[in-house]
Amino acid sequence: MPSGEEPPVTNLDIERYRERFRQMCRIRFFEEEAIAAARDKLVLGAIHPSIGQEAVAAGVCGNLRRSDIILSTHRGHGHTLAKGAEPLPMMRELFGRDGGYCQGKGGSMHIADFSVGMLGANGVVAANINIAAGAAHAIKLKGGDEVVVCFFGDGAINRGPFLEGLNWAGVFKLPILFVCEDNGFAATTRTKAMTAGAGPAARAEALGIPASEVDGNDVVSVDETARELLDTVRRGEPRFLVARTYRLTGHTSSDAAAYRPEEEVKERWLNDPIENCRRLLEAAGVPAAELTALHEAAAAEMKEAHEAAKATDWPAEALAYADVQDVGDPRKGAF
Amino acid sequence: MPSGEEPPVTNLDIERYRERFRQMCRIRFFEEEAIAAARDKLVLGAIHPSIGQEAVAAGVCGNLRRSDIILSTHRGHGHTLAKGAEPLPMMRELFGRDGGYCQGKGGSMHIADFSVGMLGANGVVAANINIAAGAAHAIKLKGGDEVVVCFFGDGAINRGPFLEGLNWAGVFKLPILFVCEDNGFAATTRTKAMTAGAGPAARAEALGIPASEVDGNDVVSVDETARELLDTVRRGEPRFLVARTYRLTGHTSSDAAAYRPEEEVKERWLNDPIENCRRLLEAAGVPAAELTALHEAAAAEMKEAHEAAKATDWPAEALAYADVQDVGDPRKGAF
Amino acid sequence: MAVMTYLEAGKLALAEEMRRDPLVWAVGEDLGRGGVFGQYKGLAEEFGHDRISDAPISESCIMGAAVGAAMMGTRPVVEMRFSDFALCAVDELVNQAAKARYMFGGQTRVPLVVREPIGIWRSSAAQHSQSLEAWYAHIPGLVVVVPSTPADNRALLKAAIRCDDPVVYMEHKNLWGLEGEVPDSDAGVGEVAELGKARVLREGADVTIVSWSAAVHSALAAAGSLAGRGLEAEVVDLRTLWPWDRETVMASVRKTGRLLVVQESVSVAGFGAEVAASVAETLHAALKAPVRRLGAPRIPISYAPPLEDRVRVTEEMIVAAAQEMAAVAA
Amino acid sequence: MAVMTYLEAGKLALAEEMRRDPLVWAVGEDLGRGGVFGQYKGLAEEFGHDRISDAPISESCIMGAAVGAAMMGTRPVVEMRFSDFALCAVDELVNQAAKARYMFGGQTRVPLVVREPIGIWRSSAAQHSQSLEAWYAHIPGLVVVVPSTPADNRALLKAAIRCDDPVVYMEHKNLWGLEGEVPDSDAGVGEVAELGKARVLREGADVTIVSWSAAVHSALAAAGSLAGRGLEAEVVDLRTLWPWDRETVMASVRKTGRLLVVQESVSVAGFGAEVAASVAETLHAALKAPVRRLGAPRIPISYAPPLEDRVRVTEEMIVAAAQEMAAVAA
Ligand SMILES: Cc1ncc(C[n+]2csc(CCOP(=O)(O)OP(=O)(O)O)c2C)c(N)n1
Ligand SMILES: Cc1ncc(C[n+]2csc(CCOP(=O)(O)OP(=O)(O)O)c2C)c(N)n1
Ligand SMILES: [Mg+2]
Ligand SMILES: [Mg+2]
Repeated sequence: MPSGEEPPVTNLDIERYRERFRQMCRIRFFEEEAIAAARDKLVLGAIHPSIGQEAVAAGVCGNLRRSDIILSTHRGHGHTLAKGAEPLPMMRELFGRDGGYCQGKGGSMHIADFSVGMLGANGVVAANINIAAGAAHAIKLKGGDEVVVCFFGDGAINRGPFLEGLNWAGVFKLPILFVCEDNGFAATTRTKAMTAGAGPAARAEALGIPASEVDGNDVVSVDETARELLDTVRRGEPRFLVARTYRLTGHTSSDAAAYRPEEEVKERWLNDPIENCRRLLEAAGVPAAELTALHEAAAAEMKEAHEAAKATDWPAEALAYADVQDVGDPRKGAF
Repeated sequence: MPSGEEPPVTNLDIERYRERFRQMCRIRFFEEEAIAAARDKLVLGAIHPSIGQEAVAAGVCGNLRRSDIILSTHRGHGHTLAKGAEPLPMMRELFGRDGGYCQGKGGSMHIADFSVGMLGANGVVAANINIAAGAAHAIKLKGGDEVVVCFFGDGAINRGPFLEGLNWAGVFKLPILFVCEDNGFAATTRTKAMTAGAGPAARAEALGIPASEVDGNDVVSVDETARELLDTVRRGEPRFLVARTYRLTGHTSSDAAAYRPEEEVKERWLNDPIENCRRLLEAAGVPAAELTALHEAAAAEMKEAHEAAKATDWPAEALAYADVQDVGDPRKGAF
Repeated sequence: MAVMTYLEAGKLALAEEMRRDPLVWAVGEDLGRGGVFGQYKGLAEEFGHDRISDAPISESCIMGAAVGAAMMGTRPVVEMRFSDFALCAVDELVNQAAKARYMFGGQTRVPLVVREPIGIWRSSAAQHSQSLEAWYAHIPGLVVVVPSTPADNRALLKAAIRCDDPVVYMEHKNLWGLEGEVPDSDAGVGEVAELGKARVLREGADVTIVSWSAAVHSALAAAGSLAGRGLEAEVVDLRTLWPWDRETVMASVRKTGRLLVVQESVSVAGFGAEVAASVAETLHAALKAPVRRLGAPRIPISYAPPLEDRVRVTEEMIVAAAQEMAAVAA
Repeated sequence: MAVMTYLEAGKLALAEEMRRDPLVWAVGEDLGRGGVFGQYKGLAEEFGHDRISDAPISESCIMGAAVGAAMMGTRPVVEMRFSDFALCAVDELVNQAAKARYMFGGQTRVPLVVREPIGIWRSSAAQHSQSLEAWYAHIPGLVVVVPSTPADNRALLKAAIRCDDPVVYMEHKNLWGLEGEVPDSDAGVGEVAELGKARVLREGADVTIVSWSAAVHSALAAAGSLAGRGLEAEVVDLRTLWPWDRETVMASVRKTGRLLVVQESVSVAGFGAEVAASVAETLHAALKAPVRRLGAPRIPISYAPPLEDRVRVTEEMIVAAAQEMAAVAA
């Protein structure tokens, strides 16, 4: 909703979307700090910013309970924050520092916070789909009422696990919501060029999973659709959501994305989901200053995480040998 | 078409379907001989008879040129014969004898005759789908006008390569016909129970490959549909064919198939594709005696293959070390 | 003690563990009707189809879903049918199951058991006969178990199911019908094995034969023949390849001064290389003869018996190798 | 001679082979825009998008399609991006590509090259850093190539493309930027390597260091340090692991009496075990010290440098090991 001329929105749940706005700002600033830190070589491995896609993470995860589960991708900072993870241990993980969520062993592509049901980013495209199906399978076996949300990109729909995992969810009637973040690109390639057929939703439907599509840059649409779908999912039926969005930065923080025209990117910046939400809230009567304050608070929070992470030590070297396995533990010298 | 009361068919291409009838009889008797030989322990590994499914092999392959390519499955004797392979080297392969198509190295699940474009059965369900896509890719790269036919079962549609291979064929616009032989079973499991969504055709369509469905026990339907589809395929567009059929015997020659009711099987025997075709030809005026003669000739041909294979020696032991690889050839002692 | 087959012992182990722990479940193609070799026959009747679960032909998802289900606190036993088909699920096993606990800094564990029947068996040819245990021994995070007897198939499978690490559990297809004594359920000993302990199956002073899985039986037969020729072989069944019992092997070789590794799998870069190299590194000065490996040549496995037989390590080959090794010192 | 990087040398090799043989083509994700490391930059412009082909994120199909396309007479070069992702395509490589010629009784060949960038590089962590060359060396039918220098990346890649067998071609990510002299196209020698020939990079009488891929450079550096301490190390770069050049290694160890294998990959069941075991089997009596391996501990690769570093074999470790080995004889 890039235009500024909407009629005043009256029935918008202001509390709800103020919170979503705040969440999106947090995600944005977390990643901007991370990109800056990557430039300073504080972040070590590759990071994949989700700048421009924040409404999907915020819109979907806002509907989840702490006990619900998500599985994410290489582009997972937004999902992780929105599910309730703390920025400082996240940033420490990106910096490879002590107190990082994975003790510095994982980095951005393997970030996880099991305490809030975030079961991991993944360095292998689409691998999380089968794992998510299994997590939902376990919930069903144990008779719980939690749900699983599995995020993946439009490029992931060309890998076998997409078919296998969705079929599995359909066959076993599992409480899982698949969320395809369709940002039009898989690394440097326009996904459409390498994708036959009508796309993710059609594939899901053919696999027996009803699919919905939303404007992924409109946090209200994402939120409302996800809420509805998750109600169904919680009753034990898998569902599929396609969120059309755009990756405003490069594939990684060091990718200038020269493979797409500048005008395209410029135009897409006019559809920034955070600004869309700000306009909506303003139109609904929220004072601009209040939103600016939220925005600034988010910026400050993430700056602080950056600084604090930077000030943290490396993990103890001995950790390299910890948590490999119990039986045949390498610390027992059996190698 | 199990009923015997069809009106006399007048415009049936008698030559054509007499040939298909003959081919189906050959397949049937080849497999009956192989089953008998398996009972006598002459056939060594597992064999998967296609009894009841012959119309698919005969109907599709009857439309192919010698230079066209097929890829088959563990249940591939019918495809292989219908593509033009000889029964004796096939039987020898099943017996593990000298002069078998693979020199006794492959057996039933790896039978191949590259000289007629039969690029192999496969012991891994669905693995042939990607290989077939690649074969078609090579044809396109070389600018040939051959087509590729890839056979697989209804169980194969739940493996990742189904998605990846079909998407590949669609993206690169390859000359390939996918043929799904839907016999209702994957080993001892009713495929439906483990398959979500509307089935193979819907999945193919979602992947951008137009799909047709036929009665796979009616050789005329199979033949006519395949002919039409293959015309399109030869112009460089992938197509998908689902042939609904039934596996009249067990999954392997040693499977009594106790997991399905006797009545179901009995009823299905009334829809034997060979008898269906016989009735059609008789109704079109072909003398019963002529058909019986074709039937008996096929029986005799396969009996002879059986006897001749039995009388053949084992392959020379030295062959065990041949055709592994050129560089690092184990015969050069480098192990 | 009861006499039962290797297959029955495996089934008993699974049933006992499923009775003990409601979070144990099994999943794989055709399990509801007993599995491809009958290893699950009757279990769906006792435990229901949710816990003895059929699966689509989706090896990636069987393995990947097991990873997710294990991280969520259940204990899946995954059936791969033939170890060869596990090659359709290597990302799930190696990049996910094996690494999750470590990558996530110890936040989770992946207590799953992957049953992967291995080995040469009845003309099954190149895609249904492989033994790739060496691969998994090479992967940090995995435990690798290779039982050779009915008693071990019970005791090791129970241990594997109780293990909190991902375990690659390789039964040998040619052993399904092997009968042997298995301790009773209330025996209290021998019921659950300690993973990582080899077993000396036969003592001897002249040469140590280290083996695992089906090859153990050829090694034992060869030891019998050797005894008739005045050579006492000590036969060590490794039972698990990761961890492998260096202490037992080293103690034996320290005594005999000779190491012969006998494996069914391809010798080149096989697990026997690890054992032989480790012994050579550790006990060089104590060796009376060079270490030696017997294994398959680096060729795929054929269908026709005369060709298939060319990859087999036979009793005669073991006897001959041991005799040659003894002759070095003589 | 021209000076160029390892990356450029690989690109040159591919371009030259594509010019020579119209049936050579490359396929992988993002190749049209140069590939993930830029190894294909500019090639689509010269050869078109059919021959420098993009691919969907479908590793199984990239590999499987290459098998079919190879059987149909083309010569695909498959790009797997990171060798870790090739784990999504193991059935296609191991059950199909490696076995097709044999299983089908010699009716076909599968001349494909799988490029699998390996190794520890810039905090890439557990799923982007593995070196599993030992796996492929264990699989009959496969050729395994592990170049360590720009000149070799040209000469070996050209040889791999001309080879009629499936070749697993493992470039090391940490070597992309390494510069070195590469023979000119019309030099006539050194342009196309003979697969299976090791190279002695440095001669020495006291200890043989066998290595491959990036570890070769640590071995060379260590040899330099050792020379300063009066120990002459002979450094052998295997260059290919299957076939591996037993003759060159044995000749060297026969001379030095000491073998130290240096590998980046996990030591347990790594390819170093094959080399060490083979030398111990063959040259036991000629050894002045036990064979020895250096490799990574059996732990996944971490992200944080201090943890990541714990799996690295350093120059210092090599020096120390060689000195200890020399001390045995002293
Ligand atoms: C199996 C596998 N293949 C390739 C890659 C390399 N890779 C990382 S991200 C990416 C693009 C993924 O595109 P998409 O799924 O659309 O997610 P997005 O990056 O757009 O969020 C690729 C190809 C990988 N990580 N895993
Ligand atoms: C990847 C893989 N998984 C499992 C098997 C074992 N298997 C062989 S045939 C078969 C059933 C295949 O069913 P379908 O594709 O419908 O073919 P059909 O046997 O009915 O002709 C199974 C599960 C296999 N060969 N490969
Ligand atoms: Mg995308
Ligand atoms: Mg079927």
